[in-house]
Amino acid sequence: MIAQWLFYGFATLAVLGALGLILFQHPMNGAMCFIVTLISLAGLYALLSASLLFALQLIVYAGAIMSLILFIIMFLNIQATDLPEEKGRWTFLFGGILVIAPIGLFLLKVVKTLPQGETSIIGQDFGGVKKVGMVLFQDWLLPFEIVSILLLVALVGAVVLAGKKEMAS
Amino acid sequence: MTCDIVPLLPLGIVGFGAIILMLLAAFEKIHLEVAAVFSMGVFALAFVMQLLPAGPDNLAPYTALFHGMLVTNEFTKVAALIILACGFFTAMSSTSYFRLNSFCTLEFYCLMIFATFGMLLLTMAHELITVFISLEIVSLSIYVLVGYNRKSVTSAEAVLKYLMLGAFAGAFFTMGAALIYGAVKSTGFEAIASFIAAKGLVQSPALLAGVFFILFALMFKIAAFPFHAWVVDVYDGASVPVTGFMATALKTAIFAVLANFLILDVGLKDFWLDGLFYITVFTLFAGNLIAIGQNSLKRMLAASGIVHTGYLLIAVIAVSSNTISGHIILFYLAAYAASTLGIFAALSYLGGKDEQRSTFDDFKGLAKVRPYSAAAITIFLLSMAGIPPTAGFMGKLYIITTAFQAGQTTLAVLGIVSSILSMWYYLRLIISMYFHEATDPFEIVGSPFAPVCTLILAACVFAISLFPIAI
Amino acid sequence: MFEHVLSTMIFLPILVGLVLLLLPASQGAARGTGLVASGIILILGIRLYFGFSGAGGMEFSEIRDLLPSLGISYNLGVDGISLFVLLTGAVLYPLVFLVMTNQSKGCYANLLITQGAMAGAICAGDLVLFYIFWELMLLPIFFMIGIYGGPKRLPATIKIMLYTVAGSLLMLAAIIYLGVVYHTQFGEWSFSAAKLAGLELHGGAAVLAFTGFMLAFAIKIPLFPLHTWLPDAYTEAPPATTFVLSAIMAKIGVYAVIRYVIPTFEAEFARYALLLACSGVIGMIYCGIAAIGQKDIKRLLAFSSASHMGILALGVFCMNIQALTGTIFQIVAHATSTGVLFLFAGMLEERMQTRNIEELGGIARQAPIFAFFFAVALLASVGLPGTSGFIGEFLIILGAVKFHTAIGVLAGTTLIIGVCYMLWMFQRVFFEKTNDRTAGFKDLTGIEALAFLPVILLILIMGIYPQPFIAKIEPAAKEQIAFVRPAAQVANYPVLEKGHVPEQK
Amino acid sequence: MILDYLVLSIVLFCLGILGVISRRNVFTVFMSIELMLNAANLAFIALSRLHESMDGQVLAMLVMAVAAAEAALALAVVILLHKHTGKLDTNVFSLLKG
Amino acid sequence: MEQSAAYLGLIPLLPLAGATIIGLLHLSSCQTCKLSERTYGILACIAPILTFLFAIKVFLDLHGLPVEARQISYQAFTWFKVGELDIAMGFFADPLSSLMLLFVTFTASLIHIYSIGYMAGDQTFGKFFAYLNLFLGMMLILVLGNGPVVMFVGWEGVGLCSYLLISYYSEDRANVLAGNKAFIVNRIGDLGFVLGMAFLFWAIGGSGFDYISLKANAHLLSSTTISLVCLLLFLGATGKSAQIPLYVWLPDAMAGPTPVSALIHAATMVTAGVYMVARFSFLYSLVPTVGLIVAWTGILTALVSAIYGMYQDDIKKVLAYSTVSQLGYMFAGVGLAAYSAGIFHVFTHAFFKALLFLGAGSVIYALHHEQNIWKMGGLRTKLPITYWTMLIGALALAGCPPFSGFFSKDEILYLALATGNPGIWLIGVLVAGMTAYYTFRMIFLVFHGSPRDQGLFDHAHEAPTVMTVPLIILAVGALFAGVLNLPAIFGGGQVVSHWLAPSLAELHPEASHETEILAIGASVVAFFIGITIAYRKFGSGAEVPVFTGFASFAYHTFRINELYDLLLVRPYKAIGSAIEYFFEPQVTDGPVQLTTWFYRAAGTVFKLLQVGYVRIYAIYMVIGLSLMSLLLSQSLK
Repeated sequence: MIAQWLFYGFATLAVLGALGLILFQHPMNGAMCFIVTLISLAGLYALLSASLLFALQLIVYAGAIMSLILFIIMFLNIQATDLPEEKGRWTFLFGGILVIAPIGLFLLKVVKTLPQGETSIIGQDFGGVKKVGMVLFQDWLLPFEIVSILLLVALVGAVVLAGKKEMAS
Repeated sequence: MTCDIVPLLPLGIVGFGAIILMLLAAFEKIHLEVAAVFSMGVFALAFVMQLLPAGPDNLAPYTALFHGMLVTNEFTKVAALIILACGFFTAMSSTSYFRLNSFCTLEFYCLMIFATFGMLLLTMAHELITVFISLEIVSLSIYVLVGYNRKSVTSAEAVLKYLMLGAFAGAFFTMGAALIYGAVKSTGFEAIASFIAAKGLVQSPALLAGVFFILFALMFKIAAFPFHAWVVDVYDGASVPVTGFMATALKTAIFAVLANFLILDVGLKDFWLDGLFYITVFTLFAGNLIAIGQNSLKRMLAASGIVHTGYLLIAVIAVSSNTISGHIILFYLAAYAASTLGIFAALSYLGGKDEQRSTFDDFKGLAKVRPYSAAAITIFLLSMAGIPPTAGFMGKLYIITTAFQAGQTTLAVLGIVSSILSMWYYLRLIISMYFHEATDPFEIVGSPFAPVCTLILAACVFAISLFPIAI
Repeated sequence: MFEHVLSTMIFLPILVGLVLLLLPASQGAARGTGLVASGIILILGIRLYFGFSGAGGMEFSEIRDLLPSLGISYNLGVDGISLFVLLTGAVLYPLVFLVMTNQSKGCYANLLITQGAMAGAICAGDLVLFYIFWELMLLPIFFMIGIYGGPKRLPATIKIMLYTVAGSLLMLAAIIYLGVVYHTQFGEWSFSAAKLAGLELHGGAAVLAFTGFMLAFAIKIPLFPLHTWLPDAYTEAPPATTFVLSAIMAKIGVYAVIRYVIPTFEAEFARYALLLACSGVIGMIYCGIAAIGQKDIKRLLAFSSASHMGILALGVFCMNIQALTGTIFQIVAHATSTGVLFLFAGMLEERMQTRNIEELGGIARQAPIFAFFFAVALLASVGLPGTSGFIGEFLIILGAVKFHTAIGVLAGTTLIIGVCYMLWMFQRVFFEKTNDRTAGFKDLTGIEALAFLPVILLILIMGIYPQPFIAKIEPAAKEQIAFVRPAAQVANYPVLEKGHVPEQK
Repeated sequence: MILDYLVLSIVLFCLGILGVISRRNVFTVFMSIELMLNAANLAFIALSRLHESMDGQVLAMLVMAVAAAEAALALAVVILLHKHTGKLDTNVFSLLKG
Repeated sequence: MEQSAAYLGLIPLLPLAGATIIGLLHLSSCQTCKLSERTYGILACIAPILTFLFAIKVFLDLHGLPVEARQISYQAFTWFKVGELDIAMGFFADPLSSLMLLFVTFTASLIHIYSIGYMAGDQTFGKFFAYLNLFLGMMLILVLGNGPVVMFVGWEGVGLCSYLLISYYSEDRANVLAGNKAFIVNRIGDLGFVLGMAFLFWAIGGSGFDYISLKANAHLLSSTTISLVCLLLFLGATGKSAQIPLYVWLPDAMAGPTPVSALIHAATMVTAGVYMVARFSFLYSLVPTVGLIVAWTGILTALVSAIYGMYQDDIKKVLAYSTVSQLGYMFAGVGLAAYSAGIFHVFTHAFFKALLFLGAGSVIYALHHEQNIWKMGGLRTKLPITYWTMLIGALALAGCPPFSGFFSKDEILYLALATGNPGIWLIGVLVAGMTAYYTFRMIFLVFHGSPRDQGLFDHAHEAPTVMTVPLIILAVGALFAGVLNLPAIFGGGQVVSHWLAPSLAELHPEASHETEILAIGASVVAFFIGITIAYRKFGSGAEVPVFTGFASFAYHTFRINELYDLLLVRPYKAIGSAIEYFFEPQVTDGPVQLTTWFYRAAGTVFKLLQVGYVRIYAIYMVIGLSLMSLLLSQSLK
């Protein structure tokens, strides 16, 4: 039962955070809300017996990525005048809801057809570092390897795009 | 085990090449053209390696290690050849371009090779997350390439549009993969195929929805209607060699995935026929209608790229795994790649400093001053328009034949109609080049690479059309 | 060399043309090369004529596989029909190089390419091959009009190109459709015209495919109301191009209907023959009347050409041996007469710097030989007995009367309509008083006169003693008619029965 | 029960889409995309729990890595854009059109 | 049965060869050395004279044959043969064609000779004779052709030659226009001829399309077919022989040199229609109704043109209308199935009309190309030979007994009465009187009275011998030709009719002597009335009249030309311009332009959709996705 209540709590937080993200004018506020969402999600992962992912979500997402984003927001020193006016924001929001509704309803219809299952915590280190690590390095070696290439590309790319390196004249 | 290495050799060469170049980039003394030649060498070597006999069909190298996430066969092999050739010619023509436009650094080639690496992976990938990661490798490299000219606002705008929409579509891809995982309990193509064979697609809405989202992401990348709007702006904002590379190599890679996913391995196609039909028709016409209004060559070519996507989609709809196989798609891709790259190669040395010549009017009278270049461009345009005896004609012949054979008469006829419509803007450039007096001297500065490249590609246009006759 | 005579006739000019395009050459050298090349073709053509047995069926065939996976073959051959269309080009082409001295190098090269492509389209026995040549012959025309044409050439070029490409691409769809149907019916791929003729086609798809073919050819011929590209293109094109367009290329449209449409779509052809024949007749009258409203000599000739093409096309749709033979004969006859007229108009334009009929006059007095030749060609074009034009027109009208009385009667009006504008034009250009402009007109030189003489003689010979030609045409025409006759009877289309000829008592 | 998680995932996903199409602020847009990826991750993990296989978790991990890479690049682009105009408005960047 | 005679082919070939040789000589020498007129003249006269000799040979050969077998033919080569259509280039002579042949070559020879004098000093002397020879050659093909198609060659050929010769003085636009008119009007008739041939062919032509086979198979035809064919052929005849409604070209044809007029009116061209109807007598005799149409058309033409003739002031126009009028008689004759009478009138008419035209030419020559009779007068003394010969011609034309015209015309009028067509007869008599009036009006005005233009008169002089000799010969012919067919009532044997009988399918109506006498009497009375009025008014000089009312209307030929212009020519040209300026750019090209416009407009719309805002692009994508998911969820159920 506690898990149930926890789920609802986290879910509400996550949705509120997401709403905050898309409603707040200033990205800083949005980012803070988004962090709430991310942390709630981490909680949900824990509820789903994904302990490693719980940790990663907190460290990588809420920690690394979000602090990067926040850092950049601060770094750019965004003033209110830099922000877009977004006068028609509400029109777009409600229009957007109308447009998105079919997609959401379709997805809901779809997931209802999936088999139901319990969410109680599974023991035996399910979702733990060791087991997930075994799966990752045995079954998913190739994706894991190429992710490294991806990160390399991102690295080089970020350097090229944002770097201070003088351009060859 | 020994022969497993052969099909992966090109991949390895390209990967290593990229990393070596990345390391070399640290040394400031290395000249740009050296890097260009180096990357041409990498592509050429990989190309040659790719030609080596690769053993049995549908070989999954290192199955124990990779769990069948990579599969090579004749189809992937040819697709890889096209991609490598595109890379080679882009590198070749870019040297002239960067004589005139000075924003390049060594990382440019490095990223290009990385992108090629991703594309090669894409052709072989047989698992959704592998596809996703490969796609991201390709996309990320190309995002950077698009925005490479940091001084240019349009370039930045292009990368913004591409990155934002690309990531948006990528999110759908992951959601789709999640849904498929939910339905099938796996994301491997083989598992999906056997799941469908056992249960049927309609019985599992989650799978259906997952495939739907994944198709959307792929359709976005090939710019099918209504996901095409970005392509014109992005092509316009990117520098000429990048545009050429994107238009050809990337399209080839995505179509390889599409073919693998829809037809060859998973056999999902039949359910989507109706939907694809409408998408194809709209893609054909939207592309044409956008193209006629354009004044800029790059935008026109981008829009015509949408039309070619339409043709390729006809082929995707029409080919079935048991008859003529996916080679029609590849043939058309090769034909299209040769002509598109050719035009971009020509643009890269005719465009002038900072791409000052970009509209139809800027090329008025080119034939009077540079007859050979104009002739080559004409050949490329005619090939794109599908006029015999160019490669484009053979490609269209194959596609229309297959469409008729598959009973898609309407689609075949609409394809032809769109071909008629496309004459309008292809002819417009020819008319500009030939039927007006020259006002611009069209002086050529830069290395002879790009002109030579143009010439080779012009020859390729005919060679590709003669290729099926030769064998 | 002679076993590959057709290939030679196709590829020699194309290659020479391409080489000329690629290499820097002076205008004179280009003209000389063209003359030599077309001369060789002419010699080959004459040998072809005398080597042709005329027994019916294809001769000088060359067949080899081109693309076995789709059954596309390199299939050439001539029969009594194609022989004459082919020879028309071969005979007339050297004239262009002899007479048109002021064209530029590119124009000569393009002319050669066109010649080869046209020969290919005429000889092709494989539909895909035919399509390739068909498109190929348009390209040089496009460039010639666009680069070397008159002041309003741009719209004219775009129009002709889009119009004809639209037609031919739809034909491509139809061709491929036929190939696929053949594959499903016989289990093998083939695009050979002879094999496709054996297809059983039914229903709406067959009609659509038929439409695809007919559109392409109707645009090229051009049949009313698809002729609107013609006046502009003919007027704006350089003289040599106009000549090629009117004298040879338009005929290939008619020829292609006979060669490719009749055998394959016998039922559809029989069903729509009446409609198409009406279109031919209406076009003849419409363009004929339009010609009288013209002030530009080339435009007048363009409309006249369109008018005659209406009659020519009509001959095909009448589906009897007289009309069909007449059509094929008329293809040659009209090519020679109109060709000469356009060449002369081109010479007038070159020498007088005007095409306005009102600004000319009295040339007969200045240049009697020129006027005489012009008159002969003109008379042939209005179908005066004793010239080549009569035989064809007479046979077509005869056939048309059998096909449908009303159409026959209307077709007969060509006798009147043609003569009206032609005489009016002749009067304004050649008669009346000379003015400052025409006073300087020089008559044909000896060489020019000698160059035209064979064609003029041909016009007369074909009028006076046409039987040798007809004897070679008739067997082939019979073969084509044989396709239609059973179809028309079996399907019980009211076509052959409907010949409103007074029945015998 | 799993359904609840999936529904939440869908809600978040749709909110992400909404963010992308209704906002002009570059940061918000990129974070909305991250939100969508997170929604997908939630689905992965929920389904992993459903199937009681850890593949889903691994997949989520890989997606996270990709998201990180993407974020890095996105931020680089933001910096680039900011350098050019000092604005974060996507509508400012509409030089290429027509 | 038939005799083959290769020389038949030679007859048309000779003038054609002559034309070719002269033409080539002319063309090759026109720039540099001019050949002398004498050379051309001699060259030109060889062919007609030789053909005349051949014509005599034909006649003799035929004469030597038994009456029923009087046919000789020669088939040169297969002209064209397609399916059942088998046309030979063949020539054929029977009594009818031999008679035609005789007088055609005879008058043509004389006209050739005369032309040497008349055309002296012309710039393009050679060209003229080339045309003349060609004209003769075409006429001979027309006469000798063994079937309708070969006849059509000559038929169109004479049309062409008339065009060339009428517009001979091509510097003047009016002349060329006259030539155009002749050709075009003839072409209208030719359409009838061609269609007639086509119908005939599809009815019975399959088993041979020459006269002999057609005649043999004519019984297979239904009467509707025959009527149709005959009417169509008659349309051809009206064009060639200048009958209502296609006579308008003939008066304008006077624009050509006078010998040409003589050639057209006397020997060639206009008689072709009558000849053709006679040639097809085996068809016309089967459908009397059509014959009546022909006859009435003829006699009305005769009446109308006689009215015109009374008011003309151009000497050649008077003669031209008289020709039209006489042709009307001929058609009345052949229409009433009195073919031999019609042909006989052709025969006599050839003499006197050639004579009159050549005489008129002589006058014009003398007066330096003055053709207005109101500027002449009193020329009797200056041009005696011309006067006397023309007088003979005029008397013959006016039908004064015993001149040739009297007999031939009277024969027709008698037969009109005999076949029970008093209307035709009555008009015929009236026209006879009018003929006498306008003929002698001309004679009086030209030769009698006092000179009206002293300057012209003073310079007038008689023509050279080369011109007067033909006049005299023709005068003899005009005087005595009638004797050949003297009817029984005058004790004659109707030689011509009997000679022609095997060729023609003639009806021989029985009529009483009283009828015959009545006919003769009426004609004679009419003649005298006509000549008397003419003498009263013009015998001793008259002033230029001012035409008012009906006279003005008739002087302007009932404004028929203007009417045709208004009804046919102007609408035709107007439609031509309308097509060029309205239909072609707006209507026929309309769908094309509309398509292009639509295409461009759609292009603009799509261009506008490319707004450039990335968010909007995302919205497009989402809308697309949303619609598709809507459809998908429908299909899920």
